[in-house]
Amino acid sequence: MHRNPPSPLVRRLLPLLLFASHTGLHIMLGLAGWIEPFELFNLMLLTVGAVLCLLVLTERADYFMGMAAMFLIAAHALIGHHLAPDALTSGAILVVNLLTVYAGYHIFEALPLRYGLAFAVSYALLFELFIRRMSHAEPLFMLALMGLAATGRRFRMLACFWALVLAFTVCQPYAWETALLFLLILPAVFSARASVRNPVARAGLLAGLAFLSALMLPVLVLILAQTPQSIAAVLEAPDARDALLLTVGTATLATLILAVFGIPLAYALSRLSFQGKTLVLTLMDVPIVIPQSVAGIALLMVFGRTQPLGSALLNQFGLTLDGALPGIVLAQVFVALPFMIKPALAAFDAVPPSLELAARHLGANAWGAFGRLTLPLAARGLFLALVLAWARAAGEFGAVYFMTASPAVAPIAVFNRFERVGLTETAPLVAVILLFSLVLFFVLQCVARVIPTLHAPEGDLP
Amino acid sequence: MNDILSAAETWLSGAFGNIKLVEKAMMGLEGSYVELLTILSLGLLAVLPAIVPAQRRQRWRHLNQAFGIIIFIYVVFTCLGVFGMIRNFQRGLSEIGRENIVALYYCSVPATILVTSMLFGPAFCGWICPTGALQEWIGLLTGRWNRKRKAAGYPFSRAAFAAALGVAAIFLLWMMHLSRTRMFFVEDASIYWSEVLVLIVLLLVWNMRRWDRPLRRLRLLSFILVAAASALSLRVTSPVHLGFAKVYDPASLLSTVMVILATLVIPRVWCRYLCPWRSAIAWAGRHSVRAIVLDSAACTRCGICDGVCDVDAVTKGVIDSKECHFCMKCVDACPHRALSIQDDWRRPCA
Amino acid sequence: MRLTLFTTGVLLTAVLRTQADWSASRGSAQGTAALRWENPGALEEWHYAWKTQVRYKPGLAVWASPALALLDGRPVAFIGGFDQTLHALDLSTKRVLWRHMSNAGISAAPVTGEFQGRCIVFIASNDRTLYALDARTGTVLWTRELAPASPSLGDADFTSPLLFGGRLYVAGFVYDRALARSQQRAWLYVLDPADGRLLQRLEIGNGFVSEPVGYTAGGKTYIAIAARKGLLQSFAVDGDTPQRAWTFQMPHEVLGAPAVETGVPEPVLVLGSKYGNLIALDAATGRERWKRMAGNWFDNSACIGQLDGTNVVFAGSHDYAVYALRAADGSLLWRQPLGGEVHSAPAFFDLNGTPAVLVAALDNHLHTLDARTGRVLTSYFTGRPVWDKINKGENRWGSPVVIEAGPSTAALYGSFNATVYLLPLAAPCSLQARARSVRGLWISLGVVALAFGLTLPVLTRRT
Amino acid sequence: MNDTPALMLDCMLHRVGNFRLGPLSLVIPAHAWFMLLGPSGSGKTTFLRLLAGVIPAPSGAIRLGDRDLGPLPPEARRVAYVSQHGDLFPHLTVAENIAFGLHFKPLSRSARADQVHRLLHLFGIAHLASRRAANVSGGEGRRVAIARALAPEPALLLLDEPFGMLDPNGRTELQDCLAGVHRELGTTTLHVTHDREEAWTLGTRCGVLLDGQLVQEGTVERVFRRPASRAAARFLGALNILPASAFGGPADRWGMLRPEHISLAPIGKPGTVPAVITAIRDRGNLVEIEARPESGAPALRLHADWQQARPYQPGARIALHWNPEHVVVWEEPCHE
Repeated sequence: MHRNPPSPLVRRLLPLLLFASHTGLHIMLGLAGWIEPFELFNLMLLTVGAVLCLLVLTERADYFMGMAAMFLIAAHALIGHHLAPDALTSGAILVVNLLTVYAGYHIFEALPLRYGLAFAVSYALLFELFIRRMSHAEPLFMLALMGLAATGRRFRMLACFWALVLAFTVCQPYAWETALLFLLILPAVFSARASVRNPVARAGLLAGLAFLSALMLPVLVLILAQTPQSIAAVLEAPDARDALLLTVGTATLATLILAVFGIPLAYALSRLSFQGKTLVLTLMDVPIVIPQSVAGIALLMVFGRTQPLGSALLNQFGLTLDGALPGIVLAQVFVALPFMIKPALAAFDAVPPSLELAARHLGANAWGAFGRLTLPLAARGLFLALVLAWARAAGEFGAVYFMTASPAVAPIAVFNRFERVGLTETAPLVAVILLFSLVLFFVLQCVARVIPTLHAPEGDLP
Repeated sequence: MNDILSAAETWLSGAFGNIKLVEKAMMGLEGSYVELLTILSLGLLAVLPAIVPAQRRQRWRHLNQAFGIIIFIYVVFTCLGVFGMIRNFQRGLSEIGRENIVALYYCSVPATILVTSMLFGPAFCGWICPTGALQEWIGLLTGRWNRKRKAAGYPFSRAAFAAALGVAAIFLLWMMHLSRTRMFFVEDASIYWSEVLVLIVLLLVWNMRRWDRPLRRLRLLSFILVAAASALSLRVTSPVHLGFAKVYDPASLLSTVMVILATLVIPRVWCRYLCPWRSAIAWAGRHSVRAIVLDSAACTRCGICDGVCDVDAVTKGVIDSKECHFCMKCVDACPHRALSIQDDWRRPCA
Repeated sequence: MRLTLFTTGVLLTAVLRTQADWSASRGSAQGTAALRWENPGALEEWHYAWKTQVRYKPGLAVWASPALALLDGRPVAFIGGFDQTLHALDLSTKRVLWRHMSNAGISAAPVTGEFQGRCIVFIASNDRTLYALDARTGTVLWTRELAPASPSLGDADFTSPLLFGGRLYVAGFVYDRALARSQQRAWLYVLDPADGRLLQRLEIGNGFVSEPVGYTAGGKTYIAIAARKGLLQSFAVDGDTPQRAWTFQMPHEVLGAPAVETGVPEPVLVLGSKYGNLIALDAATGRERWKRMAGNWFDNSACIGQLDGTNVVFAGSHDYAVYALRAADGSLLWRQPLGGEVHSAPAFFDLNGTPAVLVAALDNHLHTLDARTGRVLTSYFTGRPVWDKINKGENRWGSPVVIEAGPSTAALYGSFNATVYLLPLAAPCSLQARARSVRGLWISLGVVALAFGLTLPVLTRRT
Repeated sequence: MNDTPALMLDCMLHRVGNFRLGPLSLVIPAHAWFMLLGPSGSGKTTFLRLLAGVIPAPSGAIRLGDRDLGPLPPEARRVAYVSQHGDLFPHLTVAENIAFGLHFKPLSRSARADQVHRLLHLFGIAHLASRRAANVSGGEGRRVAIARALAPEPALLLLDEPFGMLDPNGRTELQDCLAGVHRELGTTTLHVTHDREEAWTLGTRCGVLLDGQLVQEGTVERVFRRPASRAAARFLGALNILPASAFGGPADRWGMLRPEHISLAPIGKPGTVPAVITAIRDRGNLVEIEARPESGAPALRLHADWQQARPYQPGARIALHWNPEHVVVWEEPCHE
């Protein structure tokens, strides 16, 4: 983009013409009552125009910039106050427009054409967005133009700028959340590198991250909406605290039960083949397949205190399930079962039987080989299975609700609170649960990294 | 064609539906000239460094700083306080689409500062910032002594250490007084920042060469803390906003005095180690179009530029863009004209 | 049938016993803003946030002070906000009785009053209209547009009404772009509370004005009203038309309304100014009795409470402190600094046997102070302000009010975060803030020093 | 070392589907390195697994010294088995891998450490001791696997193609290493492979397993010099498997003459066979010459060193000479 220098005649003529038309229109429009001819602001603009004209003629100012400034000044002086709400606003927009022209001119001149086009399109879009769509949001328009001028010369910065603009206008109710997500996505997309240029993969990354962000939005919204005080208040409320403690306790108990019975079963399924193995594997999925409420009813049909088995348990062992703590654990065990068995099975499958055999040849008996070899090797998988099962047990609502609605575990407490006092009061409790889970997951991920795997850690290669 | 346009129109109005939240859309800026003056004056002040003649640049700069102080005290006082600007930026962004004027009001100062820094270099620090000007001018009192100390490689001196201990003692006594006279909250961050300032001064006077560079990283920590506090809606008070806030705030007065005392011992101590905005401006400045460029053929490595720099951003002509305040003292001091200010629109992002 | 009749009878008597006390903006001329509830039931903590679907996202609503009333023996609060709506909240059952929407933001407190056997809520909205609503149902009894519509009108600001001596007084100021700055006029309107007929209109200044305060002094009744620009005027209202009794020019702008002693033969009228001094005048003659300086300006009205038989003036100042001064001579009883500018008018009440003062400060807290010593009893976090310290919203701050009910004494406060808080003051409350003692300050300083020391190795590691 | 027993198999038989392994009768003397050669699918690995106790043998007896291994579970057999893949435990370090088998023996901690230390040095892998087993290279992995197998001092070591998938240099190094270890420890070893070179380098005794049958057993030299059948000879890579008449033997039998036993002689010398060179192939360290006797018999292949072969070109006439004693003739009918 190199402009051709205009011929000397045009160089002389154009600024004069521009200034003459400014003055002429100023007089004519002043006579017609369109503008105040003797208003200080308008006179000031006229003077500045004259000074600029002189500067351009004596070649002390850049020709293009000087002409552009003169044109902008004339336009704003003559019609600006009718487009903008008042003269002051028009003046402010004039200043920002001058900045935009300055930046735009240099971008057109110094950078490849696509940058200039992106700049121009951005300007048009900002105009559309702030002046037309938002019906004269001049203050924002000015802010945005300043941002555009500062970021227009790098696509990466421009993308960040647009991310902010869109987050704070179009995505307005969730401005901060979307801004956060955009600013997570953009660096990822811009820093993505492949050995061979691969636009398909990049588009896939962009689309995938956008999709993921949309899913993550509610979580972010929920967390960002809370103040530390409201969260502290929730933690101090006895009902919420009891519910949280109860959830942690029962879910841990349920996970322990599942570990004791599920891990051996998973090992057996992994190492043995027997008749009806497929059936057993299918049965594992039942708690996933059936709705939670159905699971609750089903459990109640058998373990309810009026039902034969439930009453037998009550009479023989004094054990009540429904409406009591064991009921919660039972329901949680039921729904978390597949989340325990399936990953555990996968973990055991990942340990080759030949390794066990090698251990046997080295003198380990079957128990020793399991304890010293298979268990440590499957540990990470088993750990994740435990975490999944725990999370599922702690998060169970339907089945637990039918078995034991009170004392309430956290999901039920959330529901009760929502029923009683509505969304605003419930949000902090939910945020606390969410934060707790996120922190827990983070810690567990860190723990899981320490547990050895079958695969070599990367930094330790010979 | 018209069908397509109207379909696009319909889609757009659906997609941009949220924008209709604007309530006082037609309200002009009449009566809220403050925001506009902010933008205009800050913009002007930021452009000035490029316009003023090189002969008397430093005198112009001091004039600019004086204007900066006036602007910040009489025009934009409510947006101010170095911490308040971060908080208000956040608040202003939150107001977009609801109260656009308020949004502009809160965002104008920080946005102008960042934008001018990205275009014209981090000149805000050296040419406008009233806190910087205050420190620079106070620092003139002990400037000769500090320059000598700097030339000697910052030796550990008993006198300086005694002075620092004196600063610490004043801080403690003042705290004793304050703790009896008013209630303190977590939000009264200025006292914590001044406390850290006192500790920094002690550490630096003990061994400046060892601690100077590492401690500068505290700026980022400072920024993160203030941003986090603003996200948590804690109304942290800022250390040196005394003159600008029109509010009687004893904690702020204390910290202002602490900064003034500390800057006698170490020039520009607040900017160097604690100013949260400095990290943002340095980031913007590294992406800036304008930069001070060294002509290494002309440079004789004489080290004169090192001596004039208040913030130790130059070493033998090489400028650390993270530290540079764009005061251009080094440009003016160079006897060989090896340093020059250049605009480069293709400059890659650092 | 008989039961129904009986119940109706009981209800009717209950209605008739509605506290007539709250016919001024802070309950009475003394501005104590406390309503006594004689047969208290339980008052639970309540955070009431309402989101209009139409105009605003929740958040940007500066709530004015609430008004209280006892309806059917239960405390009910009325509060309006910049969401343009007046809310009637049943505090004991935590239910919204009704809402009424006007056409502009409401920045003044409503006033409840008993008139012709029914309990009425009067509210002046910034749509230049005065509304009279039935307190129990929210039915509009009448409306009166106070300033005629004109294309040149700018923002309007109407004050709390005052139901006094069978007449309704309300002041207001509407900026008229067609007029020069010196020609702007504020008016005091006198209306008939029965049908809203405008009886009279008096010019009272050329800017914002405070709400009118009615009092008796020397056997005569007066209305006092302070203009923002500092002109304090008093009108004698015994006759058919208010007669200007005296005027007093305050040394600087005034942000609150006057507070007047009641039940004493020569009451004082107290008003603070932006000059930072609190001036007490003789309410009957307007002569200055005493004046006292604070560290910064007074943001709001003072309140006068009776402490062990003597009247004491409580006022919060912009210098973060609350002042307690003897009404008779202005001698300082105590001064208690808080964590932020005290922007609210204090409420004076009896906290389960202890006289106490409740103020809201810009440190985002409500503070309960012991009225005798000024010691901070408890602080309550009332949320993040969405609109603090901005010049444009500063002309009237909302203040808390109190339901005095022994162990279930509770404060009601419309916070800047668009939530109305009902907070039990004598019982545990989830918003109770941690006490910040002098020792706490030193400990936190130690923690900061420790953290700084711990940061050092991290800082040096990568060099 | 003295208690190392011999392995005795008696009519051991194993059937999987149509495949039949055995009946095998075999004695491997103590301290021997027995190479079991056989092509893929001949049942070598199955044989090892039978011995290791992974699969129980349905009939016949397996005795290690005076112990009958038949009913014992793998861990009680004192038989170490190193599979083709090594099967290192990836989560343990090399030293921990080696020590693994020692945990099941009543040893003191220091004795255990001594044993590990000794093996690490014996196999020259002391520098790897603290590295994760998942991160060692192929050749190192084999060493670790064998060291680990030897750590509990087994009575019998079973190696299943330990040099598979190693590059030639690594293979040579590992062979030398194993030879040294065997000299040091003297563990009776049964080494299964299909590589004839290994048998020469390492083995003291050798057997050939074809289609589940042990067709020949004896010292390595004997097996290679005098294969028991044409199939065995073919597997062992023998050249010049021809009707015996080609070597002057009986016409209806198959015979074999190893190329190194054929030598070049001056033309016309009595007792030689005149022939014409049909091809010369340079095999690197020696030259293979293919020559067709002028009698019209099938072409014979012989090995000559490079110096010897230089004067000859294809088509040149030469004379071949061999000692008739070296001709192997099998009782297999040959129908020409």
